[in-house]
Amino acid sequence: MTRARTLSAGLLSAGVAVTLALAIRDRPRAGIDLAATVRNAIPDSGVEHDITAVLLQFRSYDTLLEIAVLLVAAVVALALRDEPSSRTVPPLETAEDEAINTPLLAALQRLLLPVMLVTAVYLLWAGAFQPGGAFQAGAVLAALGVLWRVAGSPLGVTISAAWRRGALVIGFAVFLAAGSAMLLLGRPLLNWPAEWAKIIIIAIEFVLMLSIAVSLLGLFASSPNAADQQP
Amino acid sequence: MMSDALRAALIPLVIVVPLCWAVLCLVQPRRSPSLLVVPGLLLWMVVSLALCWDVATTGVSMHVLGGWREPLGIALRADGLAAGMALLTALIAAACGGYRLLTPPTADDPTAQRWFWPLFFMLGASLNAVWLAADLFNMYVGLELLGLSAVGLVAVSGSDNAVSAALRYLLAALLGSLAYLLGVALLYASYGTLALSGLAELVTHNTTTHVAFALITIGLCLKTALFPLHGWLPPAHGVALSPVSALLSALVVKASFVMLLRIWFSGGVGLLSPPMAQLLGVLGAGAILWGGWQALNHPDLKSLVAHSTVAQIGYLFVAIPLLASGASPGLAWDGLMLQITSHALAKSAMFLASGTLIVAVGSSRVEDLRGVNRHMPLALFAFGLAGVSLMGLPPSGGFSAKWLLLQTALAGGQWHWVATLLGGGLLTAGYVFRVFRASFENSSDDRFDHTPLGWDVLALLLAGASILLGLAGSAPLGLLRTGASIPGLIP
Amino acid sequence: MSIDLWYAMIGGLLFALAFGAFMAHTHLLRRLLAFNIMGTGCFLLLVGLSQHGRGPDPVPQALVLTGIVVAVASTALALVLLRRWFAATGQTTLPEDTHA
Amino acid sequence: MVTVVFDVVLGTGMIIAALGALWSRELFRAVVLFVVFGLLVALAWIRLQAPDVALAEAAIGAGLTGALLLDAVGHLRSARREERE
Repeated sequence: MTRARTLSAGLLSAGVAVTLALAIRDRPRAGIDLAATVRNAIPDSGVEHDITAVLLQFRSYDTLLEIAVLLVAAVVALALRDEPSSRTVPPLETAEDEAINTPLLAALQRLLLPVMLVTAVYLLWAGAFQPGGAFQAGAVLAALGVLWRVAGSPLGVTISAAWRRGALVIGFAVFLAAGSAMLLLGRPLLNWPAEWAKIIIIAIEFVLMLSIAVSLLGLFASSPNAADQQP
Repeated sequence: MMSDALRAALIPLVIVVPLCWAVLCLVQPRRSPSLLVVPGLLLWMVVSLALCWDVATTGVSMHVLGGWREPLGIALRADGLAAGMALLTALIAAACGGYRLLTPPTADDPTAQRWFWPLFFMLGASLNAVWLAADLFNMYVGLELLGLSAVGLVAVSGSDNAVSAALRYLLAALLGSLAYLLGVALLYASYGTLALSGLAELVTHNTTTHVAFALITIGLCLKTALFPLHGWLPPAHGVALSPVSALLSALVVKASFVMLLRIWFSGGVGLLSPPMAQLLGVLGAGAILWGGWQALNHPDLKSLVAHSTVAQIGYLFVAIPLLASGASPGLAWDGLMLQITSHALAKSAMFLASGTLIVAVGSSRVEDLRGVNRHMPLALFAFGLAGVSLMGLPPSGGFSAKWLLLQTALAGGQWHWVATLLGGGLLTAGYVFRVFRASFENSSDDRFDHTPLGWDVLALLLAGASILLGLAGSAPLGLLRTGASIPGLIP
Repeated sequence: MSIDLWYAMIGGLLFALAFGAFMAHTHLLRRLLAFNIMGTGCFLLLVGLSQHGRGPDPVPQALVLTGIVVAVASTALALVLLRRWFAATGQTTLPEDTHA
Repeated sequence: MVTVVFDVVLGTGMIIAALGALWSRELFRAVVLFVVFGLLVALAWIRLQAPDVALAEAAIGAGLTGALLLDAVGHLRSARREERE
């Protein structure tokens, strides 16, 4: 890092800070009260929790594309892992790795596993009424997977590549299929029939949780080096 | 006769069809790809054609996603620009997909084939999502999907250079989207809506709004690779697989530019001040000259073509002050639309032809093209036709584009753009002829690899379409004017 | 000053600081750290400034949830590429920045 | 009053943690500070009455991103160590 680079970065940073400060100070307070609009529309949405309603009803199309983003990232990660690199650094058993494989961790893991599973399912279920939902539940499941992987699979279960790919894609595929099915019924894309909205949303959240967990875990586990450690 | 339900479904179908094929290609990778991919490309084309037909005959239409109206929900808006770009996307994607399908299998193919197609269809879907978007945050998500798919496609070609180019591309894309998102945050905090149409009604002149638009503009210019923010483009477009380079240069950089057009002219109506417009134009002029000069001097063929993209993007930005001046907005709009479309066709043709030449010669250096004229006449002809359009020689689409822009500049008394447009044409001629001079040099070396005839046909079709735009431009221009929101423009 | 405005200002400051670091660093991992902090700053500004004087608003909160997932996907993708690049060349910076 | 002090302390803490994450000489330390930063931000989200975001920030922003980055730092380090030997 050269002095000139640091200096110009500092100047840029200061410039951005001042500009943003001015922008925040002079913010006009015109416009729409969208929060009130959301509140009024909640009864029609089929879910009680406002954020879930925004994510899976009002702006569900954004969420669909967001899951696509996650899927793309996971696909690229898998693609780069598959390809044989020209000069791969050999896998190493580092000091940190050894330290991690302790009986303590294994015990912790055995204890945490059911707790985290329950937490994930609770978060998913809670999402319809209160904070929680597919993303948080998926992240907890992914964390579970990370823990599982770091200490070696305690249950001796390994999942085949085809299954993993299926789990990766199922959230997006179900979401897309359900949304497109509405087109066949002559409705707009992602326009759930009111009486079915709740059940559809919960079903989608469930598969989304699975796929989010598998994608996040896949991103974690599919670095080129980590691939070498897997059977 | 189309039923009303089908007509209403056309807008989302343009996005849903490629999304479905992305999923299908992901879960069924072992199948021979053509069986799956070709029907997908055809269906995609049919849906895009139907959408164009619908917009051309009945005008702008909206699709209210989820049945939730703006500002609560998100709508897709199919105007002429969106429908036209969707059709262009389908055409170029079909050509690039066909080129890829005709590529003879090589050692690294199983993995490359398997992961290429899901990303390819995701890229197509995200392009269509951006063309049809009418919501600031939805545009952000669409742009991120586009960026990550594009980076992925650059990376899957697998070489070390591809990885570093993909990383550089990714960093630029991420920085660009963050600047954009920060601008959107300021706008939402100010006006409480994300819908472009809603914003247009509320927006006023104040510091926050100006800062927001500046951030959005900087972010999108970085993503469009406007000089001097273009550094990431030549490595990424130069190192990717040729059909990927073609898609990136023809369409992906245009996505952020179209967003910029929509945000300035549909969202922030009346906000674009003349000095700001002139600044964008000056940067565009810089791009034309700098990109042209770099292309003139680069030893590598695909990097030459990539630098040519930097230069041709400059023309898009030169059109902005011409549009904003309002002297003859119809001419400026038509010129800009022709520049977008004819460059997309010509540049994809040029990348496909370059890819063919590189495979035949076995080297990517321009000077190694010696003697290629006798062995690869069709590929070279396609390259030349595309070059004619890029230079702006009659009767090509590129000529009409530059001619219209020139006329607007003269009509508005903006003489300084005239010199830039002419200088840019000369530089383009320079780098195209550089390739030809190298190709026509005699060589005793006869060791050229065989390439599929289909490759040449696809490149020729695209280059021919780019020329044809100059001869029969009125129908597409009529479509592209539908619903355009430029002050003073008569649709 | 409301709580919302306070955190919006913190968000703006975080964005500016992290942006400086993003431009100054060449080490790719450090640039990713900076990118993530910039993103967080942006999210805080979005929610804080939107809620300032208006009360809790689920829309920007939902947008931030989307943004967080997009950010982690981008970070993870960048890390995969970075590891690949490191495995191939032993470098943690991009070739253009090595001599800068 | 107490909450005002809390907000001031939390905001300052976020800035300090961010500065540490951005400018620590040692990369490992920078990433650990990033995780700390993420947890502080999760608290800020609660103050902004955004418990959903707080959960996501703690689980994804701090937790998962932190794990990813730590994993990468460990990888870079171990490879470096190997080179030296």
